[in-house]
Amino acid sequence: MNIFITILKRDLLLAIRHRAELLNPMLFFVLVIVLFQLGMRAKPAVLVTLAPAIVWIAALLSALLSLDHMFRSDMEDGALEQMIISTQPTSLLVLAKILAHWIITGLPVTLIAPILGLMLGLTGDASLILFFTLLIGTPILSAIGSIGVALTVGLRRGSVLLSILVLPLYVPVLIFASQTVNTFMAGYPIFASLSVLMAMLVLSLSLSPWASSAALRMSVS
Amino acid sequence: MNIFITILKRDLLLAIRHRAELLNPMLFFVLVIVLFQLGMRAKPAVLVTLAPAIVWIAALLSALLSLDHMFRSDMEDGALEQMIISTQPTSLLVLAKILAHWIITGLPVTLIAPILGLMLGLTGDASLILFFTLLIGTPILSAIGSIGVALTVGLRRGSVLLSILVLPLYVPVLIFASQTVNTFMAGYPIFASLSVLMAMLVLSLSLSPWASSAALRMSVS
Amino acid sequence: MYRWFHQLGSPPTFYKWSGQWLPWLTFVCITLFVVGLYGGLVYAPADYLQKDSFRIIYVHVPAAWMSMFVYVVMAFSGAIALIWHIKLSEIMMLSSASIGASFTFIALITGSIWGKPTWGTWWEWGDARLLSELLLLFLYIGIIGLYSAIEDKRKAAEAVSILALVGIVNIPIIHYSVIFLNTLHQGPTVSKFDSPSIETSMLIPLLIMALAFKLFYIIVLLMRSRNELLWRERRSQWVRNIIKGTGNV
Amino acid sequence: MEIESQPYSQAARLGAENLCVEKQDRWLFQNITFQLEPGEMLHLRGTNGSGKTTLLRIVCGLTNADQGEINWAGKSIKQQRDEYHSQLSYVGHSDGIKQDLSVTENLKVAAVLARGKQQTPKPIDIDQTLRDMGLNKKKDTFAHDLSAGQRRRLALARCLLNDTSIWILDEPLTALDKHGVEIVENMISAHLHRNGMAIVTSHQELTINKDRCKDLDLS
Amino acid sequence: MEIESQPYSQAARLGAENLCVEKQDRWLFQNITFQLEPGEMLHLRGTNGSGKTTLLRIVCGLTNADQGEINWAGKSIKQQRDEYHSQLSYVGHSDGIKQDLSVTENLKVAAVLARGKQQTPKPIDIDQTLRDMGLNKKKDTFAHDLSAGQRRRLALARCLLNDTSIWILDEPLTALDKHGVEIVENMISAHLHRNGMAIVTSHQELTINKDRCKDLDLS
Ligand code: HEM
Ligand SMILES: Nc1ncnc2c1ncn2[C@@H]1O[C@H](COP(=O)(O)OP(=O)(O)OP(=O)(O)O)[C@@H](O)[C@H]1O
Ligand SMILES: Nc1ncnc2c1ncn2[C@@H]1O[C@H](COP(=O)(O)OP(=O)(O)OP(=O)(O)O)[C@@H](O)[C@H]1O
Ligand SMILES: [Mg+2]
Ligand SMILES: [Mg+2]
Repeated sequence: MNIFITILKRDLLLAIRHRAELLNPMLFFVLVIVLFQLGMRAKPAVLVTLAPAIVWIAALLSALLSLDHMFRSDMEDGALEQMIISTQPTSLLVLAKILAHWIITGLPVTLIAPILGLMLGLTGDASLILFFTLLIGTPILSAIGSIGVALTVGLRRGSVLLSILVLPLYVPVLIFASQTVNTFMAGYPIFASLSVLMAMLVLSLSLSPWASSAALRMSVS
Repeated sequence: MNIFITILKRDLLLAIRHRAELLNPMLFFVLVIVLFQLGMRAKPAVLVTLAPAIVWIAALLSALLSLDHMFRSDMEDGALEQMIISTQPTSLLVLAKILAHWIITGLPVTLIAPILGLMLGLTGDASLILFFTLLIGTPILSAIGSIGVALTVGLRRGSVLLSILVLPLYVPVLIFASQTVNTFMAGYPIFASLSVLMAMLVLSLSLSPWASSAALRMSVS
Repeated sequence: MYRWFHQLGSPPTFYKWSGQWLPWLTFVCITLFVVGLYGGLVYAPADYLQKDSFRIIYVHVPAAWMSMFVYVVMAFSGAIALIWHIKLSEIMMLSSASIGASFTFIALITGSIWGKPTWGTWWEWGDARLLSELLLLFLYIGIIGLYSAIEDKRKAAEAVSILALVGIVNIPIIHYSVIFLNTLHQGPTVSKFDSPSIETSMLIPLLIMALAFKLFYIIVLLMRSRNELLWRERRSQWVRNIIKGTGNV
Repeated sequence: MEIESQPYSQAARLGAENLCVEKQDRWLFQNITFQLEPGEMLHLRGTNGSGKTTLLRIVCGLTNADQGEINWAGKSIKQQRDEYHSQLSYVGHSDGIKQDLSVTENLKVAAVLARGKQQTPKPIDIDQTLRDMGLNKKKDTFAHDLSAGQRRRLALARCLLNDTSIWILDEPLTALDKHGVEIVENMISAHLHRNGMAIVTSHQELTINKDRCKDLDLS
Repeated sequence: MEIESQPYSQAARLGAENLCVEKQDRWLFQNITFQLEPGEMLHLRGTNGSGKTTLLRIVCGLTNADQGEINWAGKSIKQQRDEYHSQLSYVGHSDGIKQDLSVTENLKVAAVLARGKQQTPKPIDIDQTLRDMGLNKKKDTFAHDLSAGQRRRLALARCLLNDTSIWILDEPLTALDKHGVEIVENMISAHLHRNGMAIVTSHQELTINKDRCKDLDLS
């Protein structure tokens, strides 16, 4: 566990050192949503139905944009080699990095989402459900994303290839989550879809560290 | 001019070397549009009115995502220093890099947009207008973007900060361009808004090389 | 079992074995295609609702089935390559990717060609099945893209195996989402072609075509694998023997 | 210099058998074989591009050779990754330093990675190591403000701190001034004296006791 | 080795006057003054972190000193950036090589950057330069497949090809084998012989004619 905490602390420290980083996923998120509003100029009635999707797409893009940082800088300065030849299981390191990535990008977005939901015209309850889907869903994005980054980090300019790899894996999360909010707004029970999301979370958190660490070994060699 | 062509060729060559790269902004663009559809599941009637905005936001994000490559790798391996101490005016180099960035990201997106427009339910004429706004508008994105990258390239993890700097400058382009298409679809003349776009293009292409090269000198020192 | 596996996994044996089988397979495959196409395009009666446009089913459905089947094959051989380091299954996986992508592409194209007369639109965004097929295409593209982007091909193969495995976890998820979403939102189309029980005279050619497609896949797979195998082993003795035209494999 | 002086408890013989590596259809090197006993150093020589870095990465288990194996304590390292890595420190061309952490923070992370379940290093250890490497004045400087030579010293400090019996050093003298070179030489000598092992590439000569030093020339 | 041998036409005196640089409220160095005539070399010495790299970057005009100025041909370089830069080649710690271009492509781009309006280098020039640097077999290799020493040679090849009278080299001998060191020494000697100037940092000794060599110690 010592190592888990050390790497977690290290990654958070590195993020805080560039103070702007801490704020940025959130700011980016807000900006994307504002862009939608500006570009679309949709009527409030239409907007409400689109709101969950807009928020979720913004969250997804925000995660995607910051994904590349997860391993690339460690790769470039040789820190990744050092991690791989360390005594510690690489998958534990990866898990720490996934958690750090989530704290830096997913958590702020999750926290601010209900407010944006209200701004887009959602009811208080619907905003709360939106919040819960993000709370369960954003860690999945970080976990699945780690596999994509680990696979592409050896390439010098892999960040766009990364999107192609990761987006198809993100789509189910997006669909289920925005569907959940819509279902709720339509007045149906959402227990089933929330439990599917939970299952995805458990699955991705338990499998992706292994896949990522295998991919990392490959990328470094 | 020799130098302009050399740098242009070099950047395109670097992009082609990762063959996937050439295809990717386009693919990314398609993916973003698909995401929208998935998340929203909007009705065709609603979709048509949103189409120009969706295409434009996707183009904007696609430009934004690839912006960071413009100078960062040159910074990291010292090639930027070499450019600055070269005999050639830095602004000419920057102009070549802007053009290269546009050819790699803006042009493919522009070319594929009419087809996507049709898929989203636009009429043939409206798709054509969409194409023209992209043709005029995407170079503006590359030009303005270059200033943002030049300012942030000295920071180690500036890519999210970059979005924050650049997005507000992109907003006017987005608004005018999607407005143009909407105006056209509503049956009004669009000459005025197209000429505003043209003016933006001329302005950004003539000013941004200077601003960027000053910013680069600052970033390197 | 393991020994048999291992022996077949040895390149020269595989090369010899596949060389013997290929002509037979090709023969059977062509026969099936001829029979199936005749049955489908000529023998089967025209649908009373869709007229002759339904006949595209004989390409669309087999291609759609194959697109998923190939992915599963690919992921399994990827797993075998990762765990037991059997070169041959690595090659199988790599050769499968572009074949699978082609099947997916064909399913999408024929589907939307079919959609135009039946649904009146090329593409229906709301439908989960179309969507999952599109995502499958993206998965394939991702795999091919990753393979071509990594220069060291041994590393690339490893990377692709991992990706294929991860992708397969995604397939049941996509599948579930189809069922799940449709119970909520009555999909406007899916019910249309799921329920009608198909007439035997239409079904049999369809099954024959499906078999023909499967054989076609196996044939292309074998040919591509042999090709790749020769290239990879180009410096080993048995390949040299083949090139020289002397000696047995 | 005060470096710990008890012999390493886990020192064991390290060897390579018939290593072959191929790059673009040509052999980079073939049939490289060596044996290293505790207390010995291998000076790897060779012209530029002869494959020294490649060989070192194979010894670390970072890359695989096309043929051949690395053995440690009588077994292939692939069968005992974790034990082997717990005895290994590697300093390569790229030094694994985080630019945005201070010198001390960098060392702390490195130590936890290397030691794992054992305790984290005491502040005294880190201070001592920094003093040994002549970095004591830069304790709280961010790594990106260090000069090239200072950065190299920081990378090398890991070996001292980690207390491992196998050191793999790729051109450790790069960018070091005369005093720095001396520090590294003393550091290696003391390490060998404690029954440690080292594999070092360097185009400059190292003044190390010849008895303990084997040579291998790749060119 | 066949290096061009006509003297440089634009060689002129290069000097620094009272350079002072401050880092975090302390002087890194103060009042550095030197004069370099055509045909002379300055060997910059100093311990790790004494400010050599910083000084070189100031001489190149990449950074500004807190006080003092660099003069060339009697004028401050700030007033004549373009002429000055057309006479300057700089090889720093990071070598400005694009990993995704082949060796030849890298050189071509570098040459156009340096020569500008004059013609692009003929293929023969590039071949000759590569042969001089011992890279002729790697002509079409991608730079990221080069070894550390080969990469250094490629960076140094720029100086030969660019045909400039001022060379600023930061630790040119890093990662070079014995043969490589010889090549660089001959290269510099020939350059001085043609009335060129060089400012070089190196912790190793350079065997260059002592008459042409000035020393400056920063530590
Ligand atoms: C772009 C449009 C389309 C796509 C991407 C598509 C995709 C697919 C896929 C993936 C399957 C295999 C499903 C499975 O085995 O689970 C399938 C089966 C099938 N499709 Fe399509 N399809 C499209 C359009 C159509 C249209 C327009 C029709 C006819 C109205 C149609 C009729 C069928 C039928 C009858 C099956 C077999 C169903 C079964 O296995 O029970 N498809 N399609
Ligand atoms: N993908 C590749 N294609 C062709 N050649 C390659 C490839 N990768 C590496 N090489 C060659 O293999 C050699 C790698 O050598 P390595 O980096 O191990 O050298 P080294 O002995 O450490 O040299 P140096 O003293 O310069 O550090 C180089 O000659 C390089 O050109
Ligand atoms: N922002 C900063 N804050 C504090 N100190 C700094 C900062 N930037 C640089 N320094 C210090 O200034 C010096 C920079 O030295 P420089 O890189 O010029 O050294 P050098 O003589 O080239 O050394 P080497 O031989 O190691 O290459 C170092 O001592 C470094 O710690
Ligand atoms: Mg090396
Ligand atoms: Mg220096």
